[in-house]
Amino acid sequence: MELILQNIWVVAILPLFSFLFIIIGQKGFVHLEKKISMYLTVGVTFLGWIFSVFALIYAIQNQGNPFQENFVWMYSGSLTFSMGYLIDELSSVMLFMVTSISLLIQIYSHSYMKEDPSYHRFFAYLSFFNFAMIGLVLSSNLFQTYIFWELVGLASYLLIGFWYKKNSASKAAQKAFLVNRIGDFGLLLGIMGFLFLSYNFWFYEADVLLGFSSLKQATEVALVSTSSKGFFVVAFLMFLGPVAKSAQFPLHVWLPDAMEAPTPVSALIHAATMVAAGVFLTARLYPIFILSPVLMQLIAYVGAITALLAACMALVQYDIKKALAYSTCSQLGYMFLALGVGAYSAGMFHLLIHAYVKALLFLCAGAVIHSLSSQQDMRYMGGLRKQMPVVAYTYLIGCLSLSGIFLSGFSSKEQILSGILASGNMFLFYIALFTAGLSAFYIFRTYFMVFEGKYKGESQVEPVSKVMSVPLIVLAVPSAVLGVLLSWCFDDFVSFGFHTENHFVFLPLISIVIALFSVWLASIFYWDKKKLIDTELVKLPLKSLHRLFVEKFFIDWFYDKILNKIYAKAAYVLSKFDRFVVDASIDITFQSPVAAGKLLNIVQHKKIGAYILVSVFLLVLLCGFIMSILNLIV
Amino acid sequence: MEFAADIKNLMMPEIILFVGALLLCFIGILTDKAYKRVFSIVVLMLGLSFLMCLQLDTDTVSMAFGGSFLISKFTVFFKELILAGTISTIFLSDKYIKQNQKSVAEFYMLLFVAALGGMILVSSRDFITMFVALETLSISSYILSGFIKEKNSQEATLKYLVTGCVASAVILYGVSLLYGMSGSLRFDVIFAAIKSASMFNIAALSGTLVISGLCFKLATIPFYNWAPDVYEKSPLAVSAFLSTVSKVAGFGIIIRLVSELFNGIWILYLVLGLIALVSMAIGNLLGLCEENVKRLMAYSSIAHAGYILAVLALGSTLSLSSAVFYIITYLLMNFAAWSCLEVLDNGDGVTTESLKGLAYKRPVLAFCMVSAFASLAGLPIFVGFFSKFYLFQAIVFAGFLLYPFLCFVLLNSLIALYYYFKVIRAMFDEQESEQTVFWSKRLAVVLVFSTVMVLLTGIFSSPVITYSQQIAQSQMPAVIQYEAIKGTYFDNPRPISVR
Amino acid sequence: MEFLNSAVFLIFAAMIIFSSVFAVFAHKIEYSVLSAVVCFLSVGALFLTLSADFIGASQIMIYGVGVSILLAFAIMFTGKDSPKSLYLTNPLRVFLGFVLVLTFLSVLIFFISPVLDPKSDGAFSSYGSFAAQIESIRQIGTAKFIGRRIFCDYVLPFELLSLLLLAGIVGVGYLAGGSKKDV
Amino acid sequence: MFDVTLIHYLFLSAVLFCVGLLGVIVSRHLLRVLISVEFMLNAVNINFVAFSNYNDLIRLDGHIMAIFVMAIGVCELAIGLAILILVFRKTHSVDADGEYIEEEKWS
Repeated sequence: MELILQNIWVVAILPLFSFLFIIIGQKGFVHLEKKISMYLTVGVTFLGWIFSVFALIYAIQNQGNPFQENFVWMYSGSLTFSMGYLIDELSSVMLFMVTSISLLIQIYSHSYMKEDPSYHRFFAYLSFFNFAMIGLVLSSNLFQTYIFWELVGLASYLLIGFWYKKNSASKAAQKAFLVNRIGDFGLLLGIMGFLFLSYNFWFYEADVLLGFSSLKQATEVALVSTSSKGFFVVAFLMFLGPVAKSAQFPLHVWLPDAMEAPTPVSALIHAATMVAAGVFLTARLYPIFILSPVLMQLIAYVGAITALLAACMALVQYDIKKALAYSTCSQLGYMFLALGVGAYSAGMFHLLIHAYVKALLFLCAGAVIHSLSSQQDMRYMGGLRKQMPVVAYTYLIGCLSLSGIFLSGFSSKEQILSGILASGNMFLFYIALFTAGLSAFYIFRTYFMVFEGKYKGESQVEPVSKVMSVPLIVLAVPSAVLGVLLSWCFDDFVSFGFHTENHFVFLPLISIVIALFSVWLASIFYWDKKKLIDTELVKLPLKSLHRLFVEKFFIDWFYDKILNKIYAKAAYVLSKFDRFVVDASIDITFQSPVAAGKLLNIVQHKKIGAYILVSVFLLVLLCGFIMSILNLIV
Repeated sequence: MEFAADIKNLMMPEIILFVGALLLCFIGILTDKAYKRVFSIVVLMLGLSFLMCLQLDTDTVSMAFGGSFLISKFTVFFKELILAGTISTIFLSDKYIKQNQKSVAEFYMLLFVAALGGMILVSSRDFITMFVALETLSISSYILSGFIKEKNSQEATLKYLVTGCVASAVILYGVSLLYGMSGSLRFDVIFAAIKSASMFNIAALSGTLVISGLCFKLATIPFYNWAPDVYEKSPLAVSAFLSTVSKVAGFGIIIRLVSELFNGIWILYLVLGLIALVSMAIGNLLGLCEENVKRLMAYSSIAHAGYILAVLALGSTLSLSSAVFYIITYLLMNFAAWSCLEVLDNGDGVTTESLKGLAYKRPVLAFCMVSAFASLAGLPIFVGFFSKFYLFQAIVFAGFLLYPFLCFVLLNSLIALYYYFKVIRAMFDEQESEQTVFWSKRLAVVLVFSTVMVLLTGIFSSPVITYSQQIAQSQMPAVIQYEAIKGTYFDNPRPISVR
Repeated sequence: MEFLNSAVFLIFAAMIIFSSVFAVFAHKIEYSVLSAVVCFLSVGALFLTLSADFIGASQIMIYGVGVSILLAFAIMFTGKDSPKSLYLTNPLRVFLGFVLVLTFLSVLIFFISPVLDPKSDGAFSSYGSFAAQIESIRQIGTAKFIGRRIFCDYVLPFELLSLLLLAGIVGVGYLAGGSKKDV
Repeated sequence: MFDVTLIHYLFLSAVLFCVGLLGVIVSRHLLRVLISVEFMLNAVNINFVAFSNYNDLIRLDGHIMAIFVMAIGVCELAIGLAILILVFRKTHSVDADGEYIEEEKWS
């Protein structure tokens, strides 16, 4: 046990090696046998999964007694930056989740990407993502977290722009990268500010710089050294990182566009793991955030707004992946809402359940898209239940779970709702309840449009391969039962020192009733209608609302038009400045060394006597230097 | 008896090399066909010598030959570096040896003699030993650099020789003045004489002369001119040897001289700083217009020696440790680069033109090359970044008065980026040019080992920096903390503790 | 005696300087070598005035005999080249060389000249004691003492020197011995 | 006349050293370059022996150094001559600024 835990860094390092191996041998030895990169990636991830099981067992056995090991990575003056790994309840759960989902998705991708010419590159990137994500989960201090945070962003960028020849894909990748930069920059500033505030603690008392295990004491030190406003600013900056990475309002705009990536990537990175890293980091930084009540309120409201807006936008999407992406946004908002009102373990529980459910849904969507030869528009689907029953039933399980009807999602959602209720903020509670209804509506909307009714598309429906359906079935199991199994004990396992005990008797009943009502409503609108109901919906007084949803609340428009205009003006001025001042000066500064080098090259004339002449000149220079100094000083 | 025991205990590495050199001399006389067998003997001997270095007791400072030979942690460390570099050179010279099988024993013998000279140089404690060891290193380097007889490499060798002779005459002039002041050639006696007698000026002059002359070994100003020609024309393994092992020996003796002998002459730190600044500027500027990669390596090595001297000029433990770290990493990076070039060199030299399209044709080799050059340029995740980082850090911690100095060094490393990137960019050029490559197992060993080390120490640099801190600490009693702001530079120098 | 001492010094100093300058600026390389030999011999003689009998003798033997023969052989090898074309380099470099070397000389003299000042004690002062040994040196010469010193204290550089000379022989043999292809 | 003291020897050696340095810079004949180097070494030897005579007649370090300098100087000279002969064989010239070294003529 000890041995395994001590060597758990292998889990993070091995994917890096497999990445390097595949990238280097991409055109050489790997190319000979196509499956070699898949076997390598999957094997490494499988190993990681086994390790994660042990880590989980350790964490269950030793609650409140995390295992951590650190080594010095570099010295910077009086500070030493460490690298290390920390295995506690949170990270072991995350590690298990990440490795298991990514294992299944990698198996799935083999079938999905079979015909793609860049098969090896895909697996190399997946390995790289695994390296970064596992490193992020295991990291023992904030500094290391930041490094892997950036690496995860890089992996996401690479994978969104995987089909980089497609214009939209490369644009989406850029957008994701740019939006994430805002958050990352905020996070970096926040970390630096926090380090600055609690410098004395890290310098004199802690052994690991910015270590998570001593974050609590450091926060107390930081609180003493500044006003509550200053502390809020630092914590807010740190919170910007999770906001961007988890696609929360107002930085959520990148996530729907990120669906340009291959579907397995959407499932793995932009639904299950990476976007959840924001929630994970918020949970890690909980000792800091919880001491700033204003920020906690902010987190809750950001979560609530995102949950509501994203759910509304998901109502009107015709692209199946985009609908799921908005759903992801919405669910992540739910988690932030939970964290914001103090329902720590409920939020993490929802994170776990949602990861499996959303991975399942995405993989099903991917299977549908794959067999309809890349058709993503739901208006050209329908009635696929008969052609692909496995996909349909697993998707149904996912839908039920997500909308909180008895399956896993029910327990996590119910915990969140009761947590909000316990906090006493009824406004947020109503929003959450309303959003729960909306989510049941939109997810069954997709189900009905895709799997029920008649087939409206033109292309041939290809059967789903077995390699694809196995991960679906495997994922359906935790999606269905995990919540029920864990609902009684997760609260004790992953918690932040307090529990939300208040169980309102009618709450489960209310939420289930609302969900069932929504499903019924969705079935009215979307089940087996010959012509699309939306056209009629538009004629209703809801027209303007519909427009609002379709236009994504004009957020993208706002960014595009307003910001772009201001930005373009500024950029124009700056470009002039750039051309006539910066460029010119750079040209001069660049040309001058080159000219100096050429001049020196003339002196470098390759003759013995001249060499010695130069040497004597320099010697005389040195002697003159010491003479001048001596005459001045002595 | 004690004398013999001393020698046996303390000088085993040198004795092995001595015996090896004699043996190789006989082999060279007796037979011309020793190519295959002699390699293993040579590597075995060097390895044995390395092991002997490792088992030396370095916790205490000990001496042999009446105090003219010093064994301390610091000197033994430099000996290990020299031996490791020599072993790498021997692996690297495989291609040359295959082409000139008849002169293999002579070649190895001269390498042995040069390494022996370097080893005795770093642990010498009087000027006679130092001078003889220095000349041993130099003269065998002269011969080695002219070892290709078929091509026009002799002019370069002659330049090297004449420059070297002038440099050693300059050193000797400085030494003679020191001798005149103190009446002895022993470091400790001269140190005491400098302290007691009020001959600061002449000590400063002679120190400047000695250090300038030793800069010939480092290829920094005033004697830097020979480096490009010699690196270009001599066998590539010899260029690698000159740019690494011979420099390491030079650094070893300069650090020891500055810390043990010229301890009280603060002006020499300024001289070192000036030498560093000018030589990094010259190296980097000359590198800008260079197309031949071997010559480029020479300019780069001039600049790198400048960086190391710059950090030595600060004279604190921190700076010494970062200098030691820089030397270690410099060795690794240079061997990575040279072994790539050796693989690529088809006899006409490697130019940026001939590197075009390498990344597409031979990605592995290009990867090694990129990592070596990016590391030399000081980019992150490669070890060169950390050596630069610690260098800048040492300068920052030396006080805000040195910020202009820091800016200059930063500017220089920025300029240097350009020519390293020129090489890297050429490899990714779409136009492909013909490249014939040469692989051999021995060459691949150096290439893979140094590249892996460059990457590995780039990610985990802390063990190496901890080790170099220990080395610096062991030399610390002789190094004076540089207190730039107070102005009381070296009022209380501590003489080295000798048992 | 005093007069003789200074006269001898002056004569040899003048010979050294003149012959060395002539060796550098002579039109023909033969003259140059000859005057260099004169210079070496004068230096040897100068050593004798400094009660350095062993060094003086070595100087005369090594430089006056060995080196001059070596140089003579070198001239014989390379004598076909017309000597007049190889006189001096281009005037600019000669001028710059003069300027720089004179500057360097003045720097050296600037630093050395405090020795002239009789008040500067300590640095270059004589030891005074050990009169007996100095007396014996004056009588039987320095060879015995030098030998003892070399074989006791400086045996390490001596041994290293032997290896160095061996390496030099091997190297010269390899370099000048004609490439093995030709044979 | 005057008293011959240490300083005279030092001046003499400084002058000889600089003449050697000048010779290295201005000579075109390679042989002369090598001879000039020997002048420099001889100058240093004068320094050593003079200092030894005035300062250190007990341990004779200067004398020993002079012997080593002589040996090594001759060794360097021999190697220089060997290379010179090699150069001569290739190019039939012993010009230090020769055209064979490079085409560009720098004044």
